[in-house]
Formats: sequence, C-alpha cells, structure tokens
Amino acid sequence: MNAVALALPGRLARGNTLPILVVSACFLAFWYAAAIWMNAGLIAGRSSGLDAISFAKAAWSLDRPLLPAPHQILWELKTSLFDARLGTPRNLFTHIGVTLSSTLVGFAIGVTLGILLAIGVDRSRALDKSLTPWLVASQTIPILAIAPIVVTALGSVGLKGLIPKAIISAYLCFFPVAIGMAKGLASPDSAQRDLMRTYAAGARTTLTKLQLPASLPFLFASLKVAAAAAFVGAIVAELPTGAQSGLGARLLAGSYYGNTMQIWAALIAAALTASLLVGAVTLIERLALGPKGARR
Amino acid sequence: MNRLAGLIALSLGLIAAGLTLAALARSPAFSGHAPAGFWLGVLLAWLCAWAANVALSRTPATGRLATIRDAAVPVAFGIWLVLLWEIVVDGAGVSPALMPAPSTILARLGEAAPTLWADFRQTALKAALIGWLIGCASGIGAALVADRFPFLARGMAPLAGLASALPIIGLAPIMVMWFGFDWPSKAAVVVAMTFFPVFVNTVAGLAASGALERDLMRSYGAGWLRTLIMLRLPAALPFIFNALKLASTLALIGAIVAEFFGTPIVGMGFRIQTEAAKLSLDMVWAEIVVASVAGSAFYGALAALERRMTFWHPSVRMRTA
Amino acid sequence: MTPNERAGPAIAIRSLSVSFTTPEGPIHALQDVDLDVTPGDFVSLIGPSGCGKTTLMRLVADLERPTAGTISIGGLAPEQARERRAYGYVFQQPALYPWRTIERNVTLPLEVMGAPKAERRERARKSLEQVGLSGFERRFPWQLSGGMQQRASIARALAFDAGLLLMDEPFGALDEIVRDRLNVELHELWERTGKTALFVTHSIQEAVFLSTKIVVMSPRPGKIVEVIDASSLPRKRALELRETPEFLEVARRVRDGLRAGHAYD
Amino acid sequence: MTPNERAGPAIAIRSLSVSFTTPEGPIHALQDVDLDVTPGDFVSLIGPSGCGKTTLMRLVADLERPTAGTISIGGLAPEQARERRAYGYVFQQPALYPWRTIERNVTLPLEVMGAPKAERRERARKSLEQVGLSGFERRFPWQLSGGMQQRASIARALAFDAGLLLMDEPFGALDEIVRDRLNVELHELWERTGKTALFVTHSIQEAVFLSTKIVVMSPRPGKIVEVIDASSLPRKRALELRETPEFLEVARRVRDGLRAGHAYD
Amino acid sequence: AEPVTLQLKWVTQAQFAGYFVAKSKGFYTDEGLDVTINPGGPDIAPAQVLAGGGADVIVDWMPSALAARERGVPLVNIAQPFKKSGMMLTCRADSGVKTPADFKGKTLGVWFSGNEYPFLAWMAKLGLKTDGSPSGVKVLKQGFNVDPILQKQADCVSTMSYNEYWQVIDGGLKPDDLVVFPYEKQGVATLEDGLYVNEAKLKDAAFVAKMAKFVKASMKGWAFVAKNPDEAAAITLEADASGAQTEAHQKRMAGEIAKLLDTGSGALDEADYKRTVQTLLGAGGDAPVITKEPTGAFTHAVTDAAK
Ligand SMILES: Nc1ncnc2c1ncn2[C@@H]1O[C@H](COP(=O)(O)OP(=O)(O)OP(=O)(O)O)[C@@H](O)[C@H]1O
Ligand SMILES: Nc1ncnc2c1ncn2[C@@H]1O[C@H](COP(=O)(O)OP(=O)(O)OP(=O)(O)O)[C@@H](O)[C@H]1O
Ligand SMILES: Cc1ncc(C[n+]2csc(CCO)c2C)c(N)n1
Ligand SMILES: [Mg+2]
Ligand SMILES: [Mg+2]
Repeated sequence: MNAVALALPGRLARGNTLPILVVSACFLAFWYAAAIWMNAGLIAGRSSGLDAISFAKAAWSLDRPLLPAPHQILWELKTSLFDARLGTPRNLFTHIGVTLSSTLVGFAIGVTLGILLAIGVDRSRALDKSLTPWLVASQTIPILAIAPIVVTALGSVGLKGLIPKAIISAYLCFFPVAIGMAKGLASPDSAQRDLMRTYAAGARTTLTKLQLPASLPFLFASLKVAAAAAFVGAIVAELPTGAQSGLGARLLAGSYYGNTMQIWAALIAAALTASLLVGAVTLIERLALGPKGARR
Repeated sequence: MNRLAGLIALSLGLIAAGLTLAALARSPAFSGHAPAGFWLGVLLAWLCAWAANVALSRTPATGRLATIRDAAVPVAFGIWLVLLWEIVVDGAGVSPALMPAPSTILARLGEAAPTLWADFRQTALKAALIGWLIGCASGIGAALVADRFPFLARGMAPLAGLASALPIIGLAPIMVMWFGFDWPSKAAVVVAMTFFPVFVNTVAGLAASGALERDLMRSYGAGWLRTLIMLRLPAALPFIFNALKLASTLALIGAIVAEFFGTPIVGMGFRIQTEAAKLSLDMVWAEIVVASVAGSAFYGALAALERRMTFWHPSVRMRTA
Repeated sequence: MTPNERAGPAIAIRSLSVSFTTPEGPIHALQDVDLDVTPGDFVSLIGPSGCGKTTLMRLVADLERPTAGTISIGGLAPEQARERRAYGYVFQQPALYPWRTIERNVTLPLEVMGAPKAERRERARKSLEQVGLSGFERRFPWQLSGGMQQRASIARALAFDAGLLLMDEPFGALDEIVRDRLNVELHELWERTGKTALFVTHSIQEAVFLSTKIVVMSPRPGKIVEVIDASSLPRKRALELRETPEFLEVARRVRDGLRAGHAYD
Repeated sequence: MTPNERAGPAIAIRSLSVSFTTPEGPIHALQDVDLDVTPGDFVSLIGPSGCGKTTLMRLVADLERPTAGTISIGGLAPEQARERRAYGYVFQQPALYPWRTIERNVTLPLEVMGAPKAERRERARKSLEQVGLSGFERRFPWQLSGGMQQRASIARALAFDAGLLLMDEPFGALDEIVRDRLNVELHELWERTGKTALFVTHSIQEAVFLSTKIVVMSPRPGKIVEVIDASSLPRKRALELRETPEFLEVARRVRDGLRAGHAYD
Repeated sequence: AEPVTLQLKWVTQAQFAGYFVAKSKGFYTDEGLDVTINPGGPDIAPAQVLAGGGADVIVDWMPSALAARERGVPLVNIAQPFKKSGMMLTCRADSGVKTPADFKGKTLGVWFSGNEYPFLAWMAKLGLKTDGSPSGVKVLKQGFNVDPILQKQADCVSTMSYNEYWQVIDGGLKPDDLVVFPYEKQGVATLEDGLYVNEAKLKDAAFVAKMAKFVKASMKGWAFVAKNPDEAAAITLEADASGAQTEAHQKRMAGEIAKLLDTGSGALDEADYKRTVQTLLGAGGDAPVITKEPTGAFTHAVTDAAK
C-alpha cells in the first residue's frame, strides 16, 4: 500500500483522497463478501450444484435477501428516485419532502423553544433550579414509543397531519439546543462579564453584546445534533402512526411487505438527507462565524 | 436557616392544599364539571407555590443546607406538576383513554409490579444494558484503533459520517431479520445507536489533550501506548463520559422502540404498544414511569462516577467549589 | 462629573477588609486597609502574588463587595461610581471579545454607552494609535500576539475617557523594550490629562518610574506594609531617570519594603 | 551517556532554518542560525516576542523539525538524544496534568522511565524542596497559584537528572522576590552539578546573572544578532553582583544588542 | 355536504376497497356526504382515535371493540359488511404441525394490539398456555411481515386469507409446504371489519340519519367490489399514498375479500354476534378480553334507517 502511495502524485497521497478510496474499497469488498455469506442459506434451499461464480451472482441478485448487495440498493434508489414519476407516491423524493417538511417545522419549534428555555434558565435562578432536573428526566421518556398516543391525543385537540410529527421532532431537538445554548450563555469568562459590569451594562445589553455572540459556536454545535434528532424524530413518528407518506412510512411499508430493498433504499436516502441537513447547518455556521468556526 | 425552614414549611403547606384540591377534583360533585371558581383556586394555589419556590431558590445557604435547598426546589416543582396533571384530568373529566390521572398510574404501578419487573428485565437489563455495554466498548475501541492508524481514521471519516446520519431506528426490522425476535436484535439496535456518539466523542477527547502536554511526553521519549495511558485517556475522560451519558438515554429508548418490529411477548416496548392499543393507558404510563426512573437513575449514577473520575476538570471543580 | 472635578480625595478607603468563603474555610484577602488617593495621583500597588492587589482594584470598581469598611470614589459609593461610568479598567487578562475586530473591541464601551458611530470610530483610531496598533483595526484578537492583545485592551480603556484609570498589570505580558516604550507613553498620557490612576505591577522599576505614590503590600492576609512617596522625583520623567541615584534610592526603599513583608519560605 | 561525558560541543547548530507553512503563506521563524554550546555552559536566549526563541528550543528537543541545517547534541541527532532522555525541558507554561497531584506530576518522567517507586518519591521530595514547594505534595495543580505551578514544573524537570536543561522562560510568571531567590537557586544548582543549560528569558538582568553566554536574537525572520560572552563575570555569583560595574556593562551591551535588532514601530 | 371521517384499521389496501370505491365513484357525494378516509397502521387503535374525536366512524374487529367497550370507550356496532373471518394460522409443513394438537411447544407468531383476542380464545379452548410455560405454546409478537415463517424463526404465523397468506406464497413457499388453520373452521371465528361509532352520538337522530346514508353508500361500494374486484383494486391503488402496494397483490386481495362479504344491507347478524361473544367469554385466562356479556354493543337503528 505504501508503494502505491509513493507512486501517486503527492497531493493525492498526502490528502484524504487515498485513504478514503482504500477504506471505501475494503468496505465494499467486505459488504459483497458478507452478502454471499448471509444470503447463502437462502440460495442453498432453492438451487443446488452452482459453481462459485454463479453462486455469488445468485447471492447478489436475490429478491428478498438478508443483506442486499450495494449495487442492488443503488439500483433501487435510482429507480425510486429517478424512474418513478416525480410528485407521485412511488417517487422517493415525495417521501423525502414529506419527512423533511415536518422535520423543518419541528426543528423551528424545537430550536425556538430551546433558545427561549436557555435564556429563561440563564436569567432566572428559580427557573433553572426548578426546571433543569426535569428537563433531563424528560429525555428519558421514550416519546417515540408513545408517539401513537401523542398523535391521537393531539388529534383530539384538533392538531393533525404534519403538526403532530413536527411536535415529536421538536420534543427530540429542543433539549440539545437548550443545553448547548445554556452552556453558551454561561460561557463568557468572569473577566469578559466583569468588563460589561464596569460599563454598567444592563442585562439586555450583556445578553446582546456578550452572551449571544459568545454562545453562537455552542448553538451551532447543538443545532447540528438537533437537526439530526429532528429528522430521526420525524421518521420514527411516521413509523407507528400510520403515516401514509414519508421515509418512515416507506420503511414501514418495506418491512410490512418484506421488501428488503425498499427498506435499505429508504435508509440510505434518509442518511443522505440527514447529512445534507447537517451540512446546511454547517454552511450557515461558516457564513455566520467565518472559516475559523469556533474562533478561539 | 430560619428563612429556609420557613419557606420549606410553606411549600409543604401549599402541597397539602394542592392535595386537597386534587381530592376535591376527584369527588363526584366536581369530577368532570368543576366550576370556574375551583379553577381560580387552583391557579392561585399554584402561583403561591411558584412564588415560594422563587423565594426558596434565592435563599442563601451553604453546605448541607444548600444541598437541601437545591433538592427542595425541583422536587416542589415536580410535585406541583403532578398535582396540576391530577387536578386537570379529574376536574375536567379527561377520558382515561387519552390521559390517565397520576393516581391511577400509581395504582397500576403497584398492581402490575410483577409484569413491569419482567418487562424491565427483558428490555432494560438485557437489551438496553448489554447493548449499551457492547456499543460503548466498541465505540471506544474503534476510536483507539482509528487513533493508532490515522490512515484508517481519515479513510473512515466519510463512511462514519454517513453511517451516523442513518436513522438507526430504521435498522430495527433488519436486525430482527438477522438476529431473531428476542432481545439480541434489540441489543444490536442499541449497539448501532450508541456506537457513533461514543466513537465520535472519544476521538474528539483523544484530540483534547494540549499540544504542550503531548510534547512533554515526547520529551520523555514516551511511546503511543504510554502517552495514551498517562495523558490522552485521562484527558479524554470528560468527553467519554458525556458520550456514555448520552448513550444511556439512547439505549433505553432504542431498545423500547426496537420492540415495535416483533418481540416475544414480554418487554417494555411490547407492553407500551399492546396496552396502548387496548386503551389501558395507565399501564402505558406505568411503563413510562419505570423507564424514566430507571433512565434517570442510570444517568445519575454515570454522572456521579464522572464527578469522581474527572474531579480535576474545571466544570466539575466549579460545581464543587 | 469625573472624580477630580470634586474636592477631597479621588479615592478614600477606610478600614477595608475582605474575606472569601471557600469550602476549606474563609480566605482573608484584605485586612484593615486604609488608603487615600488625591486627584491626579498615580498610585502603584506592588506586592507578592496573591497579596490582594487585584482584589483591592475590584473593590474600587464595585466588582466585589467588602466584608467590612468603606470605599468612596470622589464622594460616591463604588456602585454609584460604576453606574456613572467613572472609571476605565484594564484587566490582568486582555478580555477581548474574540468575535469582534480589534476596532470593535475598542468601541465596545462607547457602544454600550450610546456614543454615535462617527465619534466611536474616531476615538478608536486615536487610542489604537496611542498604543501602537494602527493598521490592526480589522484584525481579530486571536490574530494578534499576547502583547498586542494586552495593548488593545489598554486602548479600549483609553477610548472611553474616564477620569480614573484602574490598570491591573497591563504590561505583564510584554518584553522589556515594548514595555519601556509603553511606560513612557502611559506616563505622558497621565501627565497631559491629569487623570487619577491606580496601577498594579510586579516590577519595582516600573512602579517607581510611573508613580507619585507606591503602595507596598504583604500577603496572608493582604495588608499595606508601607506607602512610599515618589513625588520627590520630577513630575515629568524620561527613561534616563531610572539611572539616577534618587530613582535608585526610591527603588531600594520599595525593595526593602517588599522583602520585609514577603512571606516566601 | 549524558552529553558532557563526550568530547566536543554539547550542542552544535549549523545554518539552521525553519519556516512554518500557514494558509497565509510561510512564516520564516528562524534563518541561518549557527550556535555552539560547550559542555557546562549556561546559555541564555533573549529577544523580542516572536523572534523564535521557543522554536529554537523545540528544535533542540526534537519537538520540531528544521527546514534546513543540522543540530547535534553531544554528537547525537536530536531524535536520538530525545529517545535517550538526554534533556529535561521546562516549558513556557507549566503543562501540569490536572488529574495528578503535584508529587505525581513530578514523578511522571521517572514513571515513564521506569524508576522504582521508592526512588521516585525520594527524588520528588528533593526537587520539590529545591523549588520551595515542600508540603504541597498532595495538592492538585489547580489548587496552586500560577507561580507555584511554574515552580512545580521546574521541579519536574529537575527530578529527572538529565545533563542538559532546556528552560523556556521558567520564571516569567513569578514576582521579583521569588524570582531572585530562584535565580540564585538555579545558579547554585548549575554551579554544583556542571549541567549544560539553554535558557530563555525576557529579563536582561536575569540573563546576565545566570549566563556564561547570552544570545541576542531579532525577529522576522529570527536571527542571532550577537553572542555576548559573560564568562568575564565570576563563575560563582550572588545577587550583589548585579550592582557591580562589570555586570552593568554586560547588561548594557545586551540592551544595545536588543535595541539594534528590535523591530517594534 | 355533511362531513364524515372514517378511520380504517389498517393501511390503504383492498381490504377496505368498498369505502374507496364509494368515495371514488361518488356514492358518498350522491348521499350528500363529504367523506374523509384516514388509513390506519400497525399502532393505530381505531377505538382510541374515536375516543379522541379524530373520527366519526371506524372500522374495527369486534373483539377489540368489545374490549374497548369494557374499558370505557362505548363503541357500538352499526353495520357489519364482513360476514366471515379471514384469519388463519399458517404453519410450515416441515415443522411437524398437522393438527392443533401439535401446537404444544411450537413457536407461533401472533398479532397484538387488540388482534390477539381470537387467538387467545382459541388457545384457551385448546387448553394451551400462552404465557411461555412449557406445557403451552411459545408466542411471538409478529411484526408487520411474514418473515418469521420464511426464515424459520416461527413455526406458524398469523395470516389473513386475503393478504399475508399470499405474501408467504410470494416469499417462495408452495401451498404444499404449508398447513393452514382458518379460524372459521376451528369454530373460533370472530367478526372482523365492522363499522363502529360512539354510543353517545347515537342519541342524536341527525347523526343516525347521517350514518344511515354513509352505510348505504358504503354497502353500494362493497357490492361493486364483489362484482368488479379488479377495478376495485385499481381504485384502491389510486388512493394509496405510500406508493408501496402492487397491482397484482391488490387484485388478488380484492378477489379474496369478495368471498368474505355480505353485500346485503350490512346489518349485523345476531347469531354471529352471539358466537363472537361466546368465544371471547370462553377465552378466560388471567387477562380476559371481556369479563361479562356486553349490553348495547350493537344497534340495527342505522341499517334499519338505511333501508
Ligand atoms: N473568588 C475568590 N475566591 C476565593 N479566593 C479568592 C478569590 N479571589 C481571590 N482569592 C484569593 O484572595 C487572595 C488575593 O488574590 P488577588 O487575586 O487579589 O491577588 P493578587 O495580589 O492580584 O495576585 P497576582 O499578583 O498573582 O495577580 C489570593 O490568596 C486568592 O487566592
Ligand atoms: N506552529 C506554528 N505555526 C506557524 N507559525 C508559528 C508556529 N510556531 C511558531 N510560529 C511563529 O514563529 C515565530 C517564532 O515563534 P516563537 O514561539 O519561537 O517565538 P518566541 O521567541 O518564543 O516568542 P515569545 O517570547 O513570545 O515566547 C512567531 O512569529 C510565531 O508566530
Ligand atoms: C402489527 C400488526 N399486524 C397485524 C395487525 C392486524 N390487522 C389489522 S387489519 C389486518 C389486515 C391486513 O392484512 C391485519 C392483519 C395489526 N393491527 N397490527
Ligand atoms: Mg492580580
Ligand atoms: Mg516563547
């Protein structure tokens, strides 16, 4: 491997490209091997006396494999993303859009709530002492497990469709934001705070001129976590609530009809979308904080 | 001292008043159609309780008394939360199929204790705990390997990024396919859920030791393993503990949700799901209470261990000072 | 409104004591401190690490409350003085805000106090020039060396033109040459404006060069050992003064005072 | 095995250059540096902030690689010297490990090198005594003042008895009295043991007091301006030496050299 | 038009074709109704939706409806388009199960969430324990698919004659590889897919009239399904927002559904009702489905008004 590295142009060898290529290749090879190994049982039952190559081929082209080969997933992704008519339920983009829209609404609600809570907790000692332990405890409630109850309960007060899913997303993402933001608001050191005191600055000025700017790196770090959490929240909220569209519904339908490929395709699509979401937050962070990121 | 005792007595008195109001809301005369005056009373009592809490939290205290005060404030707040819940459910006559009263949940906790224990063993002690242990251990192990072989780490970065963006819960049906119905498939989901946060945080923690501190080890001609044991692992502990705490909440939730995709007929997720469908929400909430108490206790234990092991870290020092 | 417009001492400290409560018991940081600062005085505090110099400054600035005793600043309580923005404070650390450029760090106090934009920029320009940082307006603090950051924080205190300057080891992070230069600059500024200054340093030479009065302190608990008058030295000073016998004599007295109060070993 | 058991210079530096690549282009930290250090020499590096003193020390310690030129330490390459634990390094910051007590910080190098427990404790006791920290063995670093932390880090370098001492501004954080005391201690240690020392300081007085040779540097790119010989001063020194004309003469030469190379304004 | 919300018990599929047809063909509009059909899912308990006011009328199975009734949600059956049960237990022949007597010690996949009652009743009748004790059967909570039987994780799984059974076939097992036990033939059949409303609302004559129109139009839809299963399947497919259903499967399902229907007035047959109640009462056990004979659990008022 070293010889290869030396033979390659310097930049390639020194950068991340080569390691990524090598590791990805190993990973794919491992996957294909695993696909043969795991699917062997399914083939053996049906057709016997195959030579090694046709055996591998068979293992990589099963309809309902235990582990589909990567190219099968890619093919499924391509079919469901680009071959199916746009805007129809058969096109995966439709489902990504549905999940994304409730993710974004939930994210907006959760982030707003998280920031307000953090400011409240920062301002009021009573609120901090009373609320903080319960906020931590609230995260141990398996909200995802009671999503159906939540959805029906919300339905009974007239909240339907996108909103219940968004509320579950918001529940999952307000906590990291509140914690991160509270940390950020408390992050200025005593010298930085004392400086404001020497200027006889009030609480509001201290908040806008010192605490808010100081908390931005913390906020963005937790926004990334929150974006991923909101997305997972939206997907999982779709699982048990009988949502008809969305990536969660797609996973469920795949599972219901034993369509392994559809599950994998939905999973990969979800991972890509989540990466994009986190990427978008990172981009905003860059724009807001400059290339130095945290700036310290 | 006097002020503290007085305020705690006041809080207790107000809680007694709240209990009376709750009993009133349950009485046939009020249940389901409490008059406006009643609600006004509830509001008043609650405002008084909040004011007492504000005063309590502002009371100066040191040492033991401060500990008492810091415990009393959230406890009083929590008790009132439960009281309000009880009063609203009873007083407004909310259907038990939508939201049961805390008193009913409590009763159910007692009656169904054996079932709850069996479910707890299946989901928390087997799936969640074992999955958590494996996930955390392999996360830390993988981080060490990645640290030892930077080539691997650089190559794995994008794959790890993508994998950690997977909604891991979606793996549950696949895991059932691979590992069967019983707890191992749930533990596998928990492993997948906890692995990445632990891996990422450990990697960050291993990078946390300062350049100067590392130069010091270098100036002693210390190798990778020695530097790891004497410097980088201790310096990484705060990060690792953060991940372990996060993973502990993920683990129980993951194990519960994974049971949606097929289980033997025991387990917290199984119970929540089937009882919810039968409209026995008191049982559902009883399971949730068990999950929250167990989750908080585990989290608390980890936090205590963290404080002991990272006593030197500024964030811990500040709290004890 | 600045303290030296009033009659009486600029700062009057009477039987001041401070102790901090810690888990291991109380720490007596200052005990029974009395001090008078006349308007236009330049007073240096010198003493071993941990003797309470910073604590004393913080008390004057109303960043800490005394356990006993009183402080008056031009007749006002420290809190009122702070609220009237009677002083500029240079901390031991630069305490620059990393998300603001050097210029916007310097204009920060003016922003808080609501000065118009044009004035803010003009004042920033001037005070950055005074500390030799012209041309670094658009840089961020982390792009400057430690010494330059400290100078920026001095510029920030100068930009907002208070009658009383509180400076806590402002030149600690600088090398000798730059330090000498800034000593001269600070001296000239003080001489020209007639501000009152309270100044902390570890350097005997610096203390003697800048001050009209040198307060020598001793630790555990922090006390004033001696107040040495340096007004015998000329009011206008240049670096050469440091080689004169008068200067060396005052320096010797300071050193003796320090040694007397020193608690090491 | 220690360098001064060998013939030839303890450190020999030949046409050494270092530049750092940064996103804004290369920074030339050192250019064409030549230096010889005889075994038993005490060599001080002095120069304005950013002139490359720390960089030069780090190169000797094999914590940085040169862009051009060679370094030999008692005939060995820096890497070999480091692996044979030929030097003790005191960094500009204390770099103590917060999870270890002061004692266990001091025994850290001995642990790495596999010394038996009893010997570790005995050596720690001795070197903590040397820096005046007896009684603080069980404390943690954050419970000590900055100056005490710096002293602990000196004790750590002394505990492990290398023939070559690299000290980067070890006394920067201390007040004058303590600093004077430690100057005397360090001088006596050096005198007694015959170690070779490379020492960075910002204080002219300190440099002259301790050294047999003073290297004056100038910044951008870091160069040696002048090497001033101080071996004309007696080998055994006491603080009073600082008032003698010979001492003041050497100090003046250092100051002039510094001023010549200084790039400020 | 009067609004009506219908909550289905399961995802959009030909099992509910009658309602989709009625909506698509305008039978509801003809009656002056504006019907919204909400699909269900694995964890949608229609009774809970009804209790929460999320629907006017729901499709549910009678065992869970009666259980909900005992737990304080007063469901009343207003119509019963499905005459026969489609529920079966499907076993692998190679597991050695030939008759119910062979179940002992075997692993059986069962649906929960209120759908387990007929199974529990059956096992009670066979005298087999379901709590995991060795003298009984091992019960798995079956997921959404039939993988457990395909992968031999279970010896038998629950199937509907119109749906999961065919997935087993599609999964590669031949009918000869399977042994099926339809509940109808085991004498433990319970009524499935009835229409239920909240008892309190039935006091309102206007509501009864509205439901009468709804049932009438729905039965018209079911009659259409019985005659044109293929077209009904196509209409269902159109209504499917998940995009996961296939035409072949839906056509087959519509054909199987037609065999279970009673395309008359939709009125509940009291004999069927009695049989269901007896089966459930017989189930007993520690957590009985129902403990006493229900009263007022069905009404003919709506179907009478629809005539
Ligand atoms: N917030 C605090 N809590 C407890 N002790 C404190 C606090 N602030 C200062 N002290 C203690 O009070 C004493 C005086 O501290 P102070 O910072 O005023 O010293 P100093 O003279 O400024 O020292 P240096 O020269 O090192 O800056 C020290 O012993 C210090 O440990
Ligand atoms: N890792 C690095 N990357 C880029 N530039 C560096 C790096 N290390 C040092 N420099 C630059 O090299 C020059 C010399 O730095 P060095 O730390 O050796 O100075 P110094 O003489 O020790 O200064 P001081 O007295 O402030 O400690 C400086 O201009 C510094 O900015
Ligand atoms: C997880 C789960 N599986 C099955 C059912 C039961 N069920 C209700 S309608 C219907 C017909 C589908 O073919 C079936 C099988 C359920 N409620 N939840
Ligand atoms: Mg200080
Ligand atoms: Mg340096």
